[in-house]
Amino acid sequence: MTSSSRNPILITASRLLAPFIQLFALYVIFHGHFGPGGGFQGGALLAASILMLRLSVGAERSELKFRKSWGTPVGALGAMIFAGTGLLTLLLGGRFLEYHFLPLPDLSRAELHSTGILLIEVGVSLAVMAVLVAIYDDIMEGPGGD
Amino acid sequence: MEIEFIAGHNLYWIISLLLLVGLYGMLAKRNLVKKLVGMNIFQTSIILFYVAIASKKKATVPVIDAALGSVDPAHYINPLPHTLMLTAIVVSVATTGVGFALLISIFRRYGTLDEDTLLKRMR
Amino acid sequence: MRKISLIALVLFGALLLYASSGLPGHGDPDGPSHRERSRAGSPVAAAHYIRHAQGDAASPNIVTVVLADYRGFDTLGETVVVLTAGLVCYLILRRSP
Amino acid sequence: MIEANLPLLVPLTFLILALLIPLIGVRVPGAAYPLALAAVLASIPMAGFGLFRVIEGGPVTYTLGGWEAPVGIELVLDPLASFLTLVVTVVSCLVLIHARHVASVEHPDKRVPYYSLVLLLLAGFCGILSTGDLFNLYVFLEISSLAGYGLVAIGDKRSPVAAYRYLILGSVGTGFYLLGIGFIYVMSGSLNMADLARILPHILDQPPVLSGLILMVTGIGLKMALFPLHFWLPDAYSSASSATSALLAPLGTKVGAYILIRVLFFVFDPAEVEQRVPIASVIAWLSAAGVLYGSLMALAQQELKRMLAYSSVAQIGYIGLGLGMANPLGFTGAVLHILNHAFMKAALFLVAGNLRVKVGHSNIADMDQRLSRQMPWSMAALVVAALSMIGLPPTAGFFSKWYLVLGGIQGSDWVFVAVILLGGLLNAIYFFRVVERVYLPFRKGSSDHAAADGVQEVVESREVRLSMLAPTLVLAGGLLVLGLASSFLVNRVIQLMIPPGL
Amino acid sequence: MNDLSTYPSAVPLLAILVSAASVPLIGISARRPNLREFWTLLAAGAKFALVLSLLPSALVSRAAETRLFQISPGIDLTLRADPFGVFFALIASGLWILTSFYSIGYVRGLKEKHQTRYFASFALCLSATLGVAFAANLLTFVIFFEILTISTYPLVIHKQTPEAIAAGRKYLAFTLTAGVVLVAAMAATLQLTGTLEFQAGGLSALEDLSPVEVKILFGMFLAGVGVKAAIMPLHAWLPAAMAAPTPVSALLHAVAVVKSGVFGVFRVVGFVFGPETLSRYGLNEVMLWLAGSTILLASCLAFSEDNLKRRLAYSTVGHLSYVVLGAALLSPSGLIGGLLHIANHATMKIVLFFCAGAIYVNAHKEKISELDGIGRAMPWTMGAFALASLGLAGVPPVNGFVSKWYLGLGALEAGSVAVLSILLISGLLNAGYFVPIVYRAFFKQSEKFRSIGEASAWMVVPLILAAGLSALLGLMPDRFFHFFTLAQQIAAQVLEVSIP
Repeated sequence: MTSSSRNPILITASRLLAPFIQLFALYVIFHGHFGPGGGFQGGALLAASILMLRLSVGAERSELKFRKSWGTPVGALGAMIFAGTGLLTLLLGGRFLEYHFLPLPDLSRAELHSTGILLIEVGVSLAVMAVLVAIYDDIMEGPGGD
Repeated sequence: MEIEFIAGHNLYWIISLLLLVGLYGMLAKRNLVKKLVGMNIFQTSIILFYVAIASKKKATVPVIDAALGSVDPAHYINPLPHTLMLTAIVVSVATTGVGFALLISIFRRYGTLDEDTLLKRMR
Repeated sequence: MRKISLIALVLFGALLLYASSGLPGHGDPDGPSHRERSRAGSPVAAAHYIRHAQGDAASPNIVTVVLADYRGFDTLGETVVVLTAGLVCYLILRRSP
Repeated sequence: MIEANLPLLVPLTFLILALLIPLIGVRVPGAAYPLALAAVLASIPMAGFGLFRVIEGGPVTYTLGGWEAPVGIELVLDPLASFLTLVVTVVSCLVLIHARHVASVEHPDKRVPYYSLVLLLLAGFCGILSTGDLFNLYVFLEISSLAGYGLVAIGDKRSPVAAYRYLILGSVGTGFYLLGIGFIYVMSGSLNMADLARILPHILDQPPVLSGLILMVTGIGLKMALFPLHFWLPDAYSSASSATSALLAPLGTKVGAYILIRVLFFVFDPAEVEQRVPIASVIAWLSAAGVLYGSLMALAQQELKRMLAYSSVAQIGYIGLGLGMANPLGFTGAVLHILNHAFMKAALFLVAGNLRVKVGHSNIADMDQRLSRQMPWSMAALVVAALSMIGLPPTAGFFSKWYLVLGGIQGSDWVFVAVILLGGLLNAIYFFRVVERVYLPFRKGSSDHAAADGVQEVVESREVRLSMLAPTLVLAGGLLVLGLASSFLVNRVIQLMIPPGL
Repeated sequence: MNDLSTYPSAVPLLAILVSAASVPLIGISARRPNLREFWTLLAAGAKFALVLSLLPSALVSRAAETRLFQISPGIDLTLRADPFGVFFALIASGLWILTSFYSIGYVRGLKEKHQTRYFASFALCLSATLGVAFAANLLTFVIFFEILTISTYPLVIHKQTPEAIAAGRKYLAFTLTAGVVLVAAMAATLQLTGTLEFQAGGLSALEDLSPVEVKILFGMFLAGVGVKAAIMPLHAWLPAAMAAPTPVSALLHAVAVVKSGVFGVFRVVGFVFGPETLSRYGLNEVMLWLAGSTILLASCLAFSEDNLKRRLAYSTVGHLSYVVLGAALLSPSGLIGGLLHIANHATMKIVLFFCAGAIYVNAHKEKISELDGIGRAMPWTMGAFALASLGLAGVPPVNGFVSKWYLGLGALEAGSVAVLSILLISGLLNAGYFVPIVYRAFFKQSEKFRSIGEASAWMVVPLILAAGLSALLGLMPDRFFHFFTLAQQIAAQVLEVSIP
């Protein structure tokens, strides 16, 4: 995106809109329990909000929100949250992803499962968001490399 | 052929047609981007197929609704294909992303995305 | 190459037509994947999910429960697929820092 | 804890460390390689222990999340899966030791994503091997495929094009596979392999089930480069970086062959299927054609890696031939050939990598006698692997072909026997072409060359460093060991894998 | 006497391994030729001693057996020093000693390159040859047969001239194809009969097969071993392989490789199919005609060759078929004659090749037409040559006479006048192509060779020893190594009759 195409209306609108999109994304992630939604969808929305900023205010300034170099590490972190949840249950004597072994007291078996689902949805959304942004960043990078 | 059969199967035929369109795009188009578009059509029609087989007449989305009374599988459509397709969609997106990355890399090196020109320039 | 593609397409189309002749009608509630028991007597997953999802994971959204709990491993794989795509783009496109 | 989670261990190890590499690598890029190596090193004893347990106590199943199949996903470690897991881990370990230098020469600044993708590729492979669920297999297939596309794309100038072609055809393959699962799911309501094996006999006559099988087999055929669905392979393997092709060529197509075995012999009943659609026969005939085609094409290649790639097409033909015979001996031969070919091809691609690192090319026409003096050990490994490819005793290649021939005779398929043997001879031609180049004076004007050669010219050694040489030699030496141990393997391990339907 | 009893022993394995073990030793002492040659000689001596230690028990039909691990379900890698195996092993390992000495003189005399590779391959070849000799079943046999094929290749191409490389290709093309056919035949045998164990008198399970199956199987086996046995039309590699250094030709193309071929023919005839099966389907007739025509044709071709080594090669082709002929006669004397000819031809042909090599090293001559008067310059060499060539023509008292005599007896036993006449004619032909060489060497005058003398003692002594051995074996066929007794025993086992 060349800076000459920057338009104040676009910038303002997108900066205003972005938090709301992110809020909605959080809603989608957490509402996945009760209706359509979940980590992927929410993650995609989060990515959309960041990409919108990338497109409107330019890469440099939008990097304040999400750095380019964060893409893959945060993606790996998201996947790690997922795998770590499974690993945790495994280490606590259950099987991989057997959520009722999660170390949370006072929760019924079903609630533990519900919590586990929430945990991994968060992981998934992080991973999806970060990777989608990373793919965009890599694709938008100017010619070079070879 | 009975009307009922046609009515029950026309969706499959449409999906088959879409699958063929996608496959044709992947195999026969000379433009690499069009191949990728073909791939997307192909994968989307597979997703359509799964969604189609999940449907059940007189059933609703697989979110338990207390209004429907006791839980009876006949009331809800099959959730499994939907779940599978969530995965397949993501896979499709990921593949497309990788495809575009490759296309960019090809375009940077050869300056074209047309297969014939590309083959000439690769020599 | 183009001729071979066409032949492949025709064969593929014929196969799809042949297959569709045996598929249960669209929305047929009696399709094998919608039943409670399979032909071999084993429980069919879909019906089990509908019956037990809410009790198992305290969530009315069956798809979410299947996605993240019953078939959570698939979803882990799917997340990894996304990550893989990201890494591939990194590998192919990103310039050295 | 290790006991209880046996089937999960190897894929999970790869997965976790693959995720750790980008996390740690963002600060310490140098950690990427040690982490990757740690993963494969840790996975070998796990895989070995898994194989041991499976042989001693029978298949081990693991229900993920505690949900019994067919509700949940099930991992099944049976002799076939655990054996191939061990093969994958051992070969990948050797290749990875070798890769350190190659990768640091060929793409020094991409270590983090490179090794992470390598581990993801291996995680995909091992996941495919251990899963007992058709759709879960698809997911792991996609992980390994995507990682494979990416790894192929960094190599020489043409590699993105090869990778793109690989991607398109690979997507067709996985798409077909997915569609096939769909058809079978509609008719059975199950995705679990063991469950399906019980359900399918009741519904085998339904058109969608048969079409589903055909679609799946076609898709897998594309992934494993079964002739005539091989056309992505030569470009992909020859233009990828040496480290990548040494990893993909021995393992990638073998995992495809594993899926074919799993679906055709364990989920379906081959004898019952054969009465309705002659899939096994078609595979066998196509493979036979593939053996000849691959060998002839290899004969025409002027570049070592490309020749090896075409030779892979031929060798996959051997595996397909053994499977298509659909009898125990042919099956034994095919499984043994999966193992042997993994070792042979790994050794050969490592030699090609050594050549590229030290000589800068691997064109057959530009090789000459000096190589045998400069790199005596690498060239010795080349000779041993070539002998094995040809199928000469006591190398491993002889024994897999021996079982394949026995299988062909057991089924009275004389054409196949002839093809297997003829393929060996063609192998001999194209490998001796290379060996002659490397060991004998160049033909043109060689009479005066021979005269001038009277004085032994002193050639400085250009042998590769130990970290590259050792894996090459271990693989080549392994071929001799595997040859002598083949009967032990067949009796103690492969015998247990033979599917009940054969 | 007919029943073979076995006892476990590691000696057959050791006999094979001793030369294989010398390969790395030869390799690491590449820079110290004397030490390297010492290893060769040590291995050769040890090998011969080990084989010789197996002789006494073989003479009383007790075979040492090494049963190693399984190589295919139901089939062990088994080595068994039965009389036939010991017979062949004795010849090969005994002559290796002579050849080793000779080789040292030869390669040093010519300042050959790649001497290390040469000696290492040679040692490996001998290991494989003994493996062929001691193999107790077909699979073991084929494995060593193929190792022999491969380890001979570096020797064939040793000179690295275009001719040598072309010869190497031809050699591989023939032998690898044959190996493939052999593997197929073996696999078919295993499937049809369930066993690959060699059995004197043939596998009994073959009787259940249909005639067509037996005929096809036999054809495949004959083609498989016939290449190394140089039965026409599968002989073309042998004259080409004469591009190799002369000691290689001497040992490998007169003893180890080609004799492995005829050994294989004998194994197939006597221990796989058995006389009964062969004569029932008339297969021995086929062999008779093949061998007979090979003898005559090869002798005629030998006439037209001016190159000494190539003439010897064609002579080898002919004489190998004597052995095949003996096997095909399926009569006691025929078998004994054929077997004895394995030993006798080996000693005589090795002399001839040694002579050719000595001439080449000293006078750099390869063509017969250039040898006028060389007998004066190299009297010992050419004297031995004369002796051996007379022996090959069947003139008593050299050992060639003994085997031909028994072959003739065998022909009479089998009632085949045609074979007898072939033997007679070929004897004349043999004389016809050898005598002119001797005549030229001793009676034509030429000044060319005035300046040269005998070759080095490294070469002349083994040469004379071999010639002496030939003469002694002719006079006393059963002396030293009991070749005659062994041959009798083998024939008795194969024919399942007792021979006085």
